[in-house]
Amino acid sequence: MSIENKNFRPKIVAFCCNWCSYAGADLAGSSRLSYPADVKVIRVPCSCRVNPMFILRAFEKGADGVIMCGCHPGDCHYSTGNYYARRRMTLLFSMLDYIGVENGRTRVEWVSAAEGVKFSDTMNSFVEKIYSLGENVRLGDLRCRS
Amino acid sequence: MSAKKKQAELIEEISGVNPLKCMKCGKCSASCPSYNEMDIKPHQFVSYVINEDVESLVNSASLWKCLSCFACVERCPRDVKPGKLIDAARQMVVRQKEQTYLSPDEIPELLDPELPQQLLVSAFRRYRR
Amino acid sequence: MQRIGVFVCHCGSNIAATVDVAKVAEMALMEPGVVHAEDYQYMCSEAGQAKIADAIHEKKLSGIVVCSCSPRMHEATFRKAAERAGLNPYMVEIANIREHCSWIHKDMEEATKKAVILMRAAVAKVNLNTPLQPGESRVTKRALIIGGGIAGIQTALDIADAGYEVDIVEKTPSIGGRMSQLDKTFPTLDCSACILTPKMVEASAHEKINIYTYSEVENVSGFVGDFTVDIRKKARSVDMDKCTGCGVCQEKCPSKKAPSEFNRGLNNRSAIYTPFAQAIPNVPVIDREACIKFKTGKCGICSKVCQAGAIDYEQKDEIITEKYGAIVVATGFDTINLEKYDEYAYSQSKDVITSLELERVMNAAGPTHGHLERLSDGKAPKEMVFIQCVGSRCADDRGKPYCSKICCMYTAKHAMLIRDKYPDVNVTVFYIDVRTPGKNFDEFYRRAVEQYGVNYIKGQVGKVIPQPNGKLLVQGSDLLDNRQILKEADMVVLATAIEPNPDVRKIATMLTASIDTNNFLTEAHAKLRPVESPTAGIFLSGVCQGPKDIPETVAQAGAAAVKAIGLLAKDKLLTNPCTAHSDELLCNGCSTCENVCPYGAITYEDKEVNDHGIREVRRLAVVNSALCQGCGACTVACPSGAMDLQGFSNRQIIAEVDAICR
Amino acid sequence: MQELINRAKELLNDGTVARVLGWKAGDLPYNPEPAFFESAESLKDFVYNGFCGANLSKYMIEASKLEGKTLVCLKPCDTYSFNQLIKEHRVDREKAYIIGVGCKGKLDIEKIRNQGVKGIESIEGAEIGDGADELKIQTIYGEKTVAYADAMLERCHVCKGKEHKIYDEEIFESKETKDGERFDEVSRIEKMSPAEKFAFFQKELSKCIRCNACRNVCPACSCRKCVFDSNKFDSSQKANVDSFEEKMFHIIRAFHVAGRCTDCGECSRVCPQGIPLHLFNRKFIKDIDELYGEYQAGDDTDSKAPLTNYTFEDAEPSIVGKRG
Amino acid sequence: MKYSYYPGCTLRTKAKDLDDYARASAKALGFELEEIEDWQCCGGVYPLGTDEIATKLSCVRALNAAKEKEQELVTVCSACHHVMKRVNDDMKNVEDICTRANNYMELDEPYKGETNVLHFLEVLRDKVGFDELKKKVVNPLTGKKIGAYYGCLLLRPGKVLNFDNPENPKIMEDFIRAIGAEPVIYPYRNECCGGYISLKEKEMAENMCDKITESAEGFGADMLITACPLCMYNLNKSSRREIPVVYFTEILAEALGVKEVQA
Repeated sequence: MSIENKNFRPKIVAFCCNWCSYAGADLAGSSRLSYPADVKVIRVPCSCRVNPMFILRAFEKGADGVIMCGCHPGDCHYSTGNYYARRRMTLLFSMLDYIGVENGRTRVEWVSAAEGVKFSDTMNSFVEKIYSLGENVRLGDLRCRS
Repeated sequence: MSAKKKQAELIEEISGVNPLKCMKCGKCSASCPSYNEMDIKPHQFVSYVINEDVESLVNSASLWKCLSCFACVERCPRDVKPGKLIDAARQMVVRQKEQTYLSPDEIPELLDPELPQQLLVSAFRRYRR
Repeated sequence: MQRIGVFVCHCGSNIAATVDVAKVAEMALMEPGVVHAEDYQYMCSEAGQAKIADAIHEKKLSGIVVCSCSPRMHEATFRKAAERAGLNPYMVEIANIREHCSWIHKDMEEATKKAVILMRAAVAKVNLNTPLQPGESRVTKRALIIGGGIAGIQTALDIADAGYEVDIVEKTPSIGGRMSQLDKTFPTLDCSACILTPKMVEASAHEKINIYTYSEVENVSGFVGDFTVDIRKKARSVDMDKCTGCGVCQEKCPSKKAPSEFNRGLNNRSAIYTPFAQAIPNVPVIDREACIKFKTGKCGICSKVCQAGAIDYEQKDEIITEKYGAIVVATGFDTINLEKYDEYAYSQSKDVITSLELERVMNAAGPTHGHLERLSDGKAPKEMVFIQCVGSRCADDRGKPYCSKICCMYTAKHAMLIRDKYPDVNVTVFYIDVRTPGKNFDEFYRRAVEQYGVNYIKGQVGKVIPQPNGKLLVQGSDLLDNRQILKEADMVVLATAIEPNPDVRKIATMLTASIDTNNFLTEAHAKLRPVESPTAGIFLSGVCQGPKDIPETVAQAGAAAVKAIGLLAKDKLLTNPCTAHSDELLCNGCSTCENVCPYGAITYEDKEVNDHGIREVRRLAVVNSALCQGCGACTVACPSGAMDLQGFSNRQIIAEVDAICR
Repeated sequence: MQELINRAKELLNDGTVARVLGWKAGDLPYNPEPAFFESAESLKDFVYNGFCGANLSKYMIEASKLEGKTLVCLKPCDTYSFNQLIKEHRVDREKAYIIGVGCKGKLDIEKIRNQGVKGIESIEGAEIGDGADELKIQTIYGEKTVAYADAMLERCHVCKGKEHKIYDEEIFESKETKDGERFDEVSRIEKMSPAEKFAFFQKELSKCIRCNACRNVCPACSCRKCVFDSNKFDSSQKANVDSFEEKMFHIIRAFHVAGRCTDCGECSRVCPQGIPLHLFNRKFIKDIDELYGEYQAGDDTDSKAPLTNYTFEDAEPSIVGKRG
Repeated sequence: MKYSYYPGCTLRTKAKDLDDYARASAKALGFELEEIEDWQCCGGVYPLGTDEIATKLSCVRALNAAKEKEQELVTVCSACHHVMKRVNDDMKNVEDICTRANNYMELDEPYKGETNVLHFLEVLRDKVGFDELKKKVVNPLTGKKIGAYYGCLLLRPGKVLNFDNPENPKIMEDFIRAIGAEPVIYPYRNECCGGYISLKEKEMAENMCDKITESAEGFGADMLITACPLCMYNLNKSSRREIPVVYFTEILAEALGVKEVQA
């Protein structure tokens, strides 16, 4: 297993909504709160723009973890977007868990524009989790041709 | 977890009440027909649970004065239901052996020929294990 | 294939100290579509922007990636720079290598690697960018105000003073709203009518304001800047032009048994009536349910006594269709129904009344002509008890979970007025908390206690017990003295919770304005956009948005007016081009997208399509780009992938994902 | 069955309907297939028996575009699909004359074969009028009997009920066939370790030949053009079979129909490889029931679907890890 | 119409009147009360801890017996009615209690709160109808001023019992009107009589009962009716006033002209 692989550097995709979480990530940056460079942020207008296909796509292309951040429920810039996102992600994550993909590889966190600390803490803990899980070998091909 | 905390959690579990919902309006105490007989008043029940002092609650006279008439339960605007808390406290007492408010010896003198079964049964449920 | 230029900013040493910017530029040249790459000290400076413009011209660039600070910082700057150089601004993407890279990483090699990946993702996205044009839509320079209370009147006056036409639609026969029912107002105790009536007159006399009373909004279509509204003018049975407002008809009307809405049903009115003496317009309406002529065909007295010949039994409802650029909702509130609070004996005793009823009792034009007396027997009370928070702050479905906000202050007002006018009447207030934030508010409440001797008891009342002798026994708590109180009272006044006018749900549906679980209209942003609905062009004024007192209502009414004026002042609206767009050939017409759109921007139309030679009429989703705000909820809900978001398309995001995971 | 044919003839003759959508006998006793009948005479081939498992709702999408009404035979479970299609504006209620046909459980030829019955010549006991207790099968090796329940499709063991959710008239009695719990199998998998789960699905899904039978039969998969066939989600040309959609096919498909799938079980019925595809859909249904309140797609035509709805207090996605 | 009938222990002994008159009236009104076999005492009070199961089982048995007969379950005693409805509510809505109770019961088919529990008064209101009852009255109690005494157990908790408005009930008043008498509405009609407290704290119960009877008399009541043997006992025993208290079934039987027949 790659857990022992010292050279393992995970690929981690973070979807951040433009209004809260992306701004929270910016704040983490301007506050110089570091987190591992393995995390790469993709900006979306709202967490409800994140299609489960994007997440599956990331895993298929070799991502080891995918995290989605949005405004706290109740604070969505578009009022209701994150409520839909919450249901979609809950069901998707549950399905991934069901087919045996380690639950730790997916996460949703609500990060406001003021929560730079939370953003950095979240990314640190998520990356740590992915390191502990090692390389993603299960979700490359769901049809599971070996 | 401390024993006190455990007791407080137990009482919340038995009663199904979340004492933190209370806004201290006092409508329970305003509704209680046994208010004047009670040492700890209905609106104070929640504080004893929150402060993890279930012992005082369990040893209070109020325990045996509450009629379970549900006036406080019906009217509580916060869905706290202090009557359920006191019921739960009473349960904690009667579930411990020997901890009963009514001993078999005192029953005969309390009886009167017209007394309905219902009274005895319900008193037993409340007073004894 | 795009021709992409990549510009890597040093940001002084902010980026360059941790990221090898030259290396990023060098790597960029290896990306597909990239024909130009350079790095520079400060890309956002004039010189930096000039470099971008030069490259656009020289290398005929079709797309730009700037590797710099956050797009939230300078995306607009670079887009404008590109636009000046003749490139569509939406062909510019930013790779955030400062906040998301150089500032949080220390190791140069690692940071450079990440910066390269972020650059690649941006390049991959730009490769799929298409030029976007903001749309334009026209603005009808006319505002509609729904509700003619103080909120609606104030908003109308402010908009009209700015020079725009305003229509007020009011459901009842007169404007004035709840405020016209109040006797005195806190914290100054001036008479409500004295400050409201001049505003009503001003509104009715204003050349830019047109008032439809006894009218309701029936249908709304269109969108920001261009709403079309149907207004139902209910048959008044009185000709507005002929009526002189002499009032003889009301005097002579033989049917005088209809409960007076204005006096909260505490007394009766005639079938032909104006709600109150200062009503505007001063033209009565016939309540057809109470009118003998309408019920039996006989009578017609009002018609006989009307010298102006204004009575018209044949009048019909009329539908007026009008266009508006902005709509302000000012539908106000009512008190909740008390049937679930029978422990307070409201339905059992006439002497238990709501605070709003007390306003009418205290008012000179009210059912008791302003004398404080019991409604059961007309006797003057000696003991009055006020109960606070009746139905407010309630966790179950009997009442409302929120604080009604105005009760603490009006109760202090009532208590003070009674103690002032009837010093021999004792006043007791049972309260849970006294909440008086506001200028001069706590001072006001303290005056009630200290100067007027109002007896405040902390504790709720459990039950009001009518006594055989006609008195009311109030059983309450005194939490501070830890005792249960039994107090005999002559009258009990309930500070009844307020709720949004029940009609607001219907109106919100027509406007596609969102509404919360308590039926209050939702604001676009709780903190930063408190007078706008998330639906563009809809503004909120007064209690329809949340409990508030008169000064707050007037302030918000003004704010709503300013927002509406800001919209009406524009000749055209530029719309955000990053909106959803449906591919007609893929659309199933299933309505899923419509169900998640918070703006009502998606409608369905039957359209003819040519699907690879097959011509047929299909039910298709159509996005109104003037309404769409670009959240993308619909794009994920769409099962066939027909719905996509411009500027953040599925393929663009997937290209970013691929670039990052490469 | 004759009763149904007679009624269909009546409706054709009096012009109420222009055609009949039902099942036509196949070349074998156990493979009837969906068919349109345009005339009274053509109804001679009409069959309705235990092997008429096919859900005809989806055919009504095309039939809704035709002139005149179509008589469609719907079993109780099919009516859910029809309702769902109405909700999604994919079929026109006015264009359908629905005969709710009774159902005594539908049969799975594989289950019969698995009991060692080979060389089938004829089958007795599968008619709707029969008691549905036992099948008498004439084979080239002689007569065999199989208990009806042992030959039933999986979905009939967890039947949603005998009620037609929508119909113009009803014909034939239905029989209660439910003898299992719908979510038992899902629960069993949920209890496995991640490695076991993965092994289970790897084994099942590796059988997939991407024939699209599941997608083609699914009434929820009614898109004019499937995302798997469009280039909306892929930046590259998708020539090779290892494309993204290819690899994630079943999970994406399940997600696309989540909240819309009525659990009609057609996907599993038609899979030539016998993959229990319903286990994906049912997992979503189970989660939706547990997290957002019980919801049965197709129960009605106007309720809000779980994925286009929300409450402020919805569970957070982290619940997935906490549930264990 | 046939209902399953759960009399409860008090009705077997001290409150025989309540039971006998109920049966006789039912017969006169054309419905039958079929007593459940081998019923056991409901316990008199709803089990106080939400975690108690064993104490709820006697009710579940009775409820299930009614379910098996596909009948609704009728009670007359306020206390049985109270306990029965609340246990049934648990079985219907509290999954944990339902599962655990069924684990004890070992029924062929688990009981999930399917039975509808009715108080005799609800049968009169919702099944027979007070208008219909009025037609069957042969001895209208004209001129009688009767106060209804509800007590707690019939009404609260309102959401579970769903019997009547707990703060301003009217079912008994409507009943009184139906049998030709005049109802007296007085505010203490839903206040507690002291309940079981009269066993040990006589004085408390006395104070409470006095308030009730004083209020009722103050508003002009000649007599009180109740559905609860314990209320009956307390009001008779603990109140220092003389106002007569009878079971509602007794005046019902009287109005229907079947009082003497059965007695």
